[in-house]
Amino acid sequence: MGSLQLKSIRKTYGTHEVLKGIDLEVKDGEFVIFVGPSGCGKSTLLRSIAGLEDVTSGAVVINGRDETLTPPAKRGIAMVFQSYALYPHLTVKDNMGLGLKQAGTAKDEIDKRVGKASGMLSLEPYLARRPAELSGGQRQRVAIGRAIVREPELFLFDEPLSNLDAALRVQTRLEIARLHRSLKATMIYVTHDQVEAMTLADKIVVLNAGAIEQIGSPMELYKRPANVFVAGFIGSPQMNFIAAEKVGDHSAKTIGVRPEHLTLSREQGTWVAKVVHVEHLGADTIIYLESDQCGLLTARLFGEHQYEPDEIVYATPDQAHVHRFDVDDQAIR
Amino acid sequence: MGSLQLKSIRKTYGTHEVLKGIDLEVKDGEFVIFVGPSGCGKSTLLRSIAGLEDVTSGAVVINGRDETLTPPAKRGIAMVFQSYALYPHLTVKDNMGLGLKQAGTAKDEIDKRVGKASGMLSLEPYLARRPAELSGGQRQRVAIGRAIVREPELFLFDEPLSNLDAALRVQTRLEIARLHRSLKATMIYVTHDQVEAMTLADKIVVLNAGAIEQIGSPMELYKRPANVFVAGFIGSPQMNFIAAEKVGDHSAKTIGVRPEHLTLSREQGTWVAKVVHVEHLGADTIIYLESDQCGLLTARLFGEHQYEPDEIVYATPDQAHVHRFDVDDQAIR
Amino acid sequence: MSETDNTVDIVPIRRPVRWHIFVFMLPALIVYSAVMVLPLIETLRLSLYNTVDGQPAFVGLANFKVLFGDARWARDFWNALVNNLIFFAIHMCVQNPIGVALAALLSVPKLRGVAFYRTAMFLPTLLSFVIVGFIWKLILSPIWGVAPWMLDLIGLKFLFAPWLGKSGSALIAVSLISNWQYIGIPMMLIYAALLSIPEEVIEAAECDGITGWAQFWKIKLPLILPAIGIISILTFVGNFNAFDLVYTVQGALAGPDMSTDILGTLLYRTFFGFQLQLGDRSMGATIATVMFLIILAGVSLYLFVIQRRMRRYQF
Amino acid sequence: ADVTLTVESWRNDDLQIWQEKIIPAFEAKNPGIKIVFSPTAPTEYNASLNAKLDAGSAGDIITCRPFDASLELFNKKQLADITSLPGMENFSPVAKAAWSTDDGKSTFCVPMASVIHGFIYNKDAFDKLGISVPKTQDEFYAALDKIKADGTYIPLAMGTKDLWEAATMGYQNIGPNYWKGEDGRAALIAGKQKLTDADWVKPYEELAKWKPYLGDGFEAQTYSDSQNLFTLGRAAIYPAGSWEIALFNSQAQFKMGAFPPPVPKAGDTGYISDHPDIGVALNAKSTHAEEAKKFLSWVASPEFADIYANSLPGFFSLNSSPVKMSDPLAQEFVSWRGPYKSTVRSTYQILSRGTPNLENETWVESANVINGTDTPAVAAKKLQDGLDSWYKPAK
Amino acid sequence: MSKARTSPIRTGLVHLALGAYTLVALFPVFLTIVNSFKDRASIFREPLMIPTPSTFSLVGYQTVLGQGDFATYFQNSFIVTIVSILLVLLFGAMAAFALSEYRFRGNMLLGLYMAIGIMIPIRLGTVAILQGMVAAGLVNTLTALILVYTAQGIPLAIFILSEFMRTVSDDLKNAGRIDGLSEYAIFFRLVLPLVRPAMATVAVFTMIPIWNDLWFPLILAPSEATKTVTLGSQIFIGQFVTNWNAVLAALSLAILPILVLYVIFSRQLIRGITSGAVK
Ligand SMILES: Nc1ncnc2c1ncn2[C@@H]1O[C@H](COP(=O)(O)OP(=O)(O)OP(=O)(O)O)[C@@H](O)[C@H]1O
Ligand SMILES: Nc1ncnc2c1ncn2[C@@H]1O[C@H](COP(=O)(O)OP(=O)(O)OP(=O)(O)O)[C@@H](O)[C@H]1O
Ligand SMILES: [Mg+2]
Ligand SMILES: [Mg+2]
Repeated sequence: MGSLQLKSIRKTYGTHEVLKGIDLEVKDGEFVIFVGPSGCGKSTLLRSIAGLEDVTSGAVVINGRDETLTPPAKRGIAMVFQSYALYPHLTVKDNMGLGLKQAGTAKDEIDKRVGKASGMLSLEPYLARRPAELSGGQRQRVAIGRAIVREPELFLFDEPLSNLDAALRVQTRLEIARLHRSLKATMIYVTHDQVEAMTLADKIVVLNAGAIEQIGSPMELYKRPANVFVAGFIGSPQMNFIAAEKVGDHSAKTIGVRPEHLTLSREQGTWVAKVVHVEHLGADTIIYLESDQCGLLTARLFGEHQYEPDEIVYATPDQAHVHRFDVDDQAIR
Repeated sequence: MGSLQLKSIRKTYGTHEVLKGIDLEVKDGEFVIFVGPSGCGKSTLLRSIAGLEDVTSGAVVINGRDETLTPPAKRGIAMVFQSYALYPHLTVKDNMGLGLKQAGTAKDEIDKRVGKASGMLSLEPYLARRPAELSGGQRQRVAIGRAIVREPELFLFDEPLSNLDAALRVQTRLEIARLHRSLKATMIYVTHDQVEAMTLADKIVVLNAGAIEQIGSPMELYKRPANVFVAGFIGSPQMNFIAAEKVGDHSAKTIGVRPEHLTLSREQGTWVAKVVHVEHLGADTIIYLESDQCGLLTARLFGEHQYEPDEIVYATPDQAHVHRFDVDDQAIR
Repeated sequence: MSETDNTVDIVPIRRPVRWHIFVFMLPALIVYSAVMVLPLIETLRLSLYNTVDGQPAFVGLANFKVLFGDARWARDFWNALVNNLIFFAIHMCVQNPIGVALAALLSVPKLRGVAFYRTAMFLPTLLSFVIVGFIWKLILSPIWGVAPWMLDLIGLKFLFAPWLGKSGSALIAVSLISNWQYIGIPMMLIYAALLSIPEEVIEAAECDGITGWAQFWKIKLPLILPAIGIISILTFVGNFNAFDLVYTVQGALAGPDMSTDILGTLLYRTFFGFQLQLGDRSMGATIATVMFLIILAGVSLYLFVIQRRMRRYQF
Repeated sequence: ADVTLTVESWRNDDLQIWQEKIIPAFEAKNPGIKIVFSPTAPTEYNASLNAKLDAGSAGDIITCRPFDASLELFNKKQLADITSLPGMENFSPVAKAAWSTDDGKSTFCVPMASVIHGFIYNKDAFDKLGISVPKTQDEFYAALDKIKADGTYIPLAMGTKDLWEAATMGYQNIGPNYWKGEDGRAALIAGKQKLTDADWVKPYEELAKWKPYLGDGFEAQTYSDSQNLFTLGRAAIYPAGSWEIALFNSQAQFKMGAFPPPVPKAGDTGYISDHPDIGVALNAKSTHAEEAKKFLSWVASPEFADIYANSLPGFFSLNSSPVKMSDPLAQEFVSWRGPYKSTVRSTYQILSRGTPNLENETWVESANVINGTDTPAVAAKKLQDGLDSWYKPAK
Repeated sequence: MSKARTSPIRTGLVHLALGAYTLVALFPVFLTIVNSFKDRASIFREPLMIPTPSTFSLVGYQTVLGQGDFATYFQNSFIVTIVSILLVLLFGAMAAFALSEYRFRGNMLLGLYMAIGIMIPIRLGTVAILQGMVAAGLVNTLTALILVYTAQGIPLAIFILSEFMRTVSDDLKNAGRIDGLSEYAIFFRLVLPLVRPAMATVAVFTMIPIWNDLWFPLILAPSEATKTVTLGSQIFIGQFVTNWNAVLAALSLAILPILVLYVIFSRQLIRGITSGAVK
């Protein structure tokens, strides 16, 4: 029902090539997340799928039909815009209901669905307000609500939770997951939040500068990043990269160790280092180290730990989780 | 230099009271972060400090002078707007430089500062573009750049990093921290990101429905939340709340245990529960449990762990980290 | 906010026929073409005809030759054109800046009484020419006039002159009356444009220390430039078609000594005739055609050069 | 059913008289015919009438301007030939001249009224200052000087703002005395005289002399300003047309008198401008031609002449049968018809057919001469040059 | 009450400037109305004076109301003006949307074609228009006037509205498209409400020349039943005697309805503010 194929999509603005040939297959009912650095073309790709952007070349195939030239209204999609794009002259309720009204849905049904969506997104008190009277997070929720009331087969979300607080974010994330299960709709989702990406996605697509770096399940990307870029991009704090020769490994150019795969000890270990800075997050402690041998290292420890700047510690990588990359920055498997 | 006092600030929109008497003291050079649920009034408070919003009652005292009626331009502040609010007709460079130009800063100096800021924010390639040609994250960075080039005594940031990817986010966060140290400016910062709040803040202000719930250092809030609201709001995933009587504790109404303070074991433990759902984040594993005794529980384990739904496990709270709340939801110390 | 830049033409991939474009255009096209364009073309066509031996005959460009070649026609025409340029220049230098300034003042946030001011300032625009002509003639009249009386009050009576009756000042006086009457138009348009600038951008400017005059100059003005373009071109078109005010204030002969004759009055006199002068449709149409070409040149310049270069910002 | 005839006219001023007197009088005699008098503001009349005639939506009865404007309509076959209409015999060829073809063979309008130029003066002022009515040019200026010296009154109520005032009330008013009325006019049309000849320049020289006697700021003084100045008693002499009589009678609070344009020297023959002004015609496309002709015949009758001339003192009937008028001022004007030789305005017949239009130029130049913008000689030369550019009387 | 963003001095200066210009704008209008209540002599003798018992006169109004059926004239003016405005707004906005929203071949030329109408005075086409109306049997109907005014107003409406429609955010229209709104729905439900200030402006600009027009009522619909106020007032403008009392009275009366229309439309200006639409 909601399958999607992108065939070497290219998009240029003037001379600036924003999408450099994207090929992608999304199966019906899949939850696909696009991640990538700011400006890498995620929104542009999403807009191309929606038909809002005329692609320079390539084809968008939805449900097996080439829809490259179909107007957005006919593609049966719903989209949450990064910029919200709420209708400023309509109330929250009408913002959500307009699409349904347009489709001729019965009034009760509209009310029911809007009621449900606004309940889910804690928007009930604001139904009669206009967007200008809402806070940033409330606007974003209205934008989400507007998409979900329509229950289409293909959802496109562009950073839908970026303005929500942690609690609401978790809650909304769970709602979206539930929606995905209950509607069996295909969802394509852009986010820069690692937790969202890891928890929601069936498949993560890592984009960089308009091209796909790797496609895979969350754990695949975490455990077996195809290259330095993906390794560095997935996981926060970022993976530590160490010039391989410095640590005596000559079969690789770079080795990578995630902060959570470093153990610290005051007594002994592989690399000696000096504590530079400590961040206490409550549940975790992030320790920044400076080592003569490996340069800057980040370690992430569970729970609270007391280390003081300038203390000397030993860091030991978990050998089972060391990543190795060749001169082309590709992973060595 | 950049001290700030808010004296029972109230703000109503029509009959809707958005700020219900905010008292706050910010010392010169402090880094204060406002957190709170979406729509609780963070932006409104920030805008009141800036002078963009006329408060209904109360006083804004900057550097000891009552500036409640001073126009924004004369308050010596810089602000990053949640909605960016870039000048659409100016290039990135001019967007950042306009305020300085207006203040009569020499051209070299402007170029120098803009150059520095854009380097810091990786905006160099876009200096000649206009906002419409930028991605969401790029726009947000321009908005940050525009504020920091002015080097005022008081910075107001409204969710400045919400559209940035993880890597850039960490990087920008560190830049802001460095800026704070080097300029010795006072910064007031709104975010919904726990990590940002925990790592940047000297002092976190938790707002809820227009009132302050608690003010304190990050670890203070994490370790000694004053009430159920703060306990639930700080920390992600949220603290588990258990009706005290269910677990035989009659000196409190509710007890709270953070997910990271639950240990799981297949063999033995305090509470027996069934695994409902498992989220693998790579560095952590979040396990959702259903227990007859305590209802829904969330546990967060460091690293990777294999649990299957429907498995029966035992959860044991770390007694040193159990929080207890009375009937008024206030913490019992 | 985002912006469409019209200069970048996206190469459309073969699209299906977009019928809605026809539907959107059709009603306007039909009414406009049938009731306006066809009759006007019919009229402009007359510029290629003239009466030869009592019969209408095709004469090619002969009428234009007469208009520019015959010393009298040419004198009248150039006189009117020069006057018209002055008329236009005065509008551009007085009416539009004042209109923009008033709109800027009206849009000062949280100002009381805006509705009153706006209505009051727009009132002259609502008046018919008959009233405007009458009342200003009365005000400026040396005999009954309010103007001399008021100048007298402040001891400046000697400054007074029968402005409308002197060839040196009549054109300026009429232009100023016209400015007075029409200032509401640029004011309204600019006001509407100013209103659509997002509040947050202005707030950002306030925080940046860009306030008052600088804010208008550096933030608002660039954002309302398209509206200023519109008022300029409307002023241009309006001034080169103007006629009624001169006609009611100075008469069809645009006295004294033709000093207020503009293309519009010349055209009407020629086309419809006046007093004993019989209407000369052919020469009238010839003048109309020339005027049309002048205005067309201006509008094309605007549409194809200025408007295309002008950046628009979406809010 | 009744036939309704629509009368197109520029005479708004007459609306009431038509509705209260003329139409009832006609309808009483002609049951089955209804008349609607539908006047247009005079400035719009020619243009709108032409458009309506061209499109075929004009009324049945058309009010005619004198001379070329109507001739043109007749030539375009928009006005019917009514040479043989019953009642036309009531008019002399001179009266019909304004609405006949150049050869005088066809007439297309029933003449209704003419207007006479002269000067109306404030009798009270004259009495107070001990001025007697001037007969000659010298007496005229003497009177003006005396009024000016006294200072109570503006000597002459005339402005140049509206241009036509200067031309019609000034130039056409005093001109016939210098160009010798019809003789000069005919000679000009025949090409035997030129506007630069002394006879034609002289009126301008006289006009130029008026300047000091006009009110302050006369350059911006409009026609209605002049009327008001005079009727409010602030001016002593008003260069007039007879049409002012009705208004002045109702407005002025003082006694008035009139005198014809002063002759250059005592004993010279006096000329007056007695100018046919209004006629009525039949729209050639009228669907009720028969009824319309009935109406026109009635307009040609003495009965109409009587109603019209008495309701509108100052508009003198052109009907051969004399009309008894009750208004003293009107009587005074009409009394000049005997001793003075009548002529029509010099620019109206034939000479204003081309471009530049002599009448329009005359307006402009008359104002210029009074304003001092042009000397009389220059003004005359401009007029003649304009005329020469299209008028070739020899042909 | 003083506010952070509005200093009393600045506000005072703004009021001063606006007040000063308001005086300039209103003074002649005030004179007109004051004089419409005076007798003819004092209009000219003391144009500045407020009517005193001795100069007060309603003769102008009496003449106006006694002459012809001014109630009908007002009704005609109203019908013609309002219907024309509605049609101009509808047709003009539709065309403006097509021209500003879609790129298609000939877009520019079509735009230029639609602009021709503001370049030649429509009066020149009178004869052909009148002939057309005669042929269609529309002479002396309000329909004829409405047609002409609609045609006359469309070019300006397109010109102004298309400029304003370009400032409506693409994201917003796109959101509508995604929502399944047809192009028509996007036009009627999203774009039209958002350009309300511009629509109000166009309505006002269209309204003035229609209300004050003399020419077409004179040519196309001079009959008693179809006369408009302005045409009705022209009755008082004569060849030699202009009845200024009546003209002033009639035209003062005519200001009122158009003023009401203006106030109605200019309200719309304020309502349609679009801030907070898109971030
Ligand atoms: N103009 C307005 N009229 C009425 N209510 C408003 C207006 N602006 C904001 N509000 C309400 O005020 C409350 C506080 O808004 P504010 O923008 O300060 O929230 P916030 O804490 O910044 O939320 P978020 O994290 O979602 O940005 C919200 O509930 C919002 O709906
Ligand atoms: N109209 C335009 N003209 C030129 N370049 C553009 C235009 N719109 C976007 N770009 C550029 O295209 C690139 C991709 O933009 P896009 O919005 O797809 O990024 P993104 O991946 O969504 O980033 P973010 O996470 O910051 O939202 C960016 O570098 C941006 O600067
Ligand atoms: Mg994006
Ligand atoms: Mg906010």
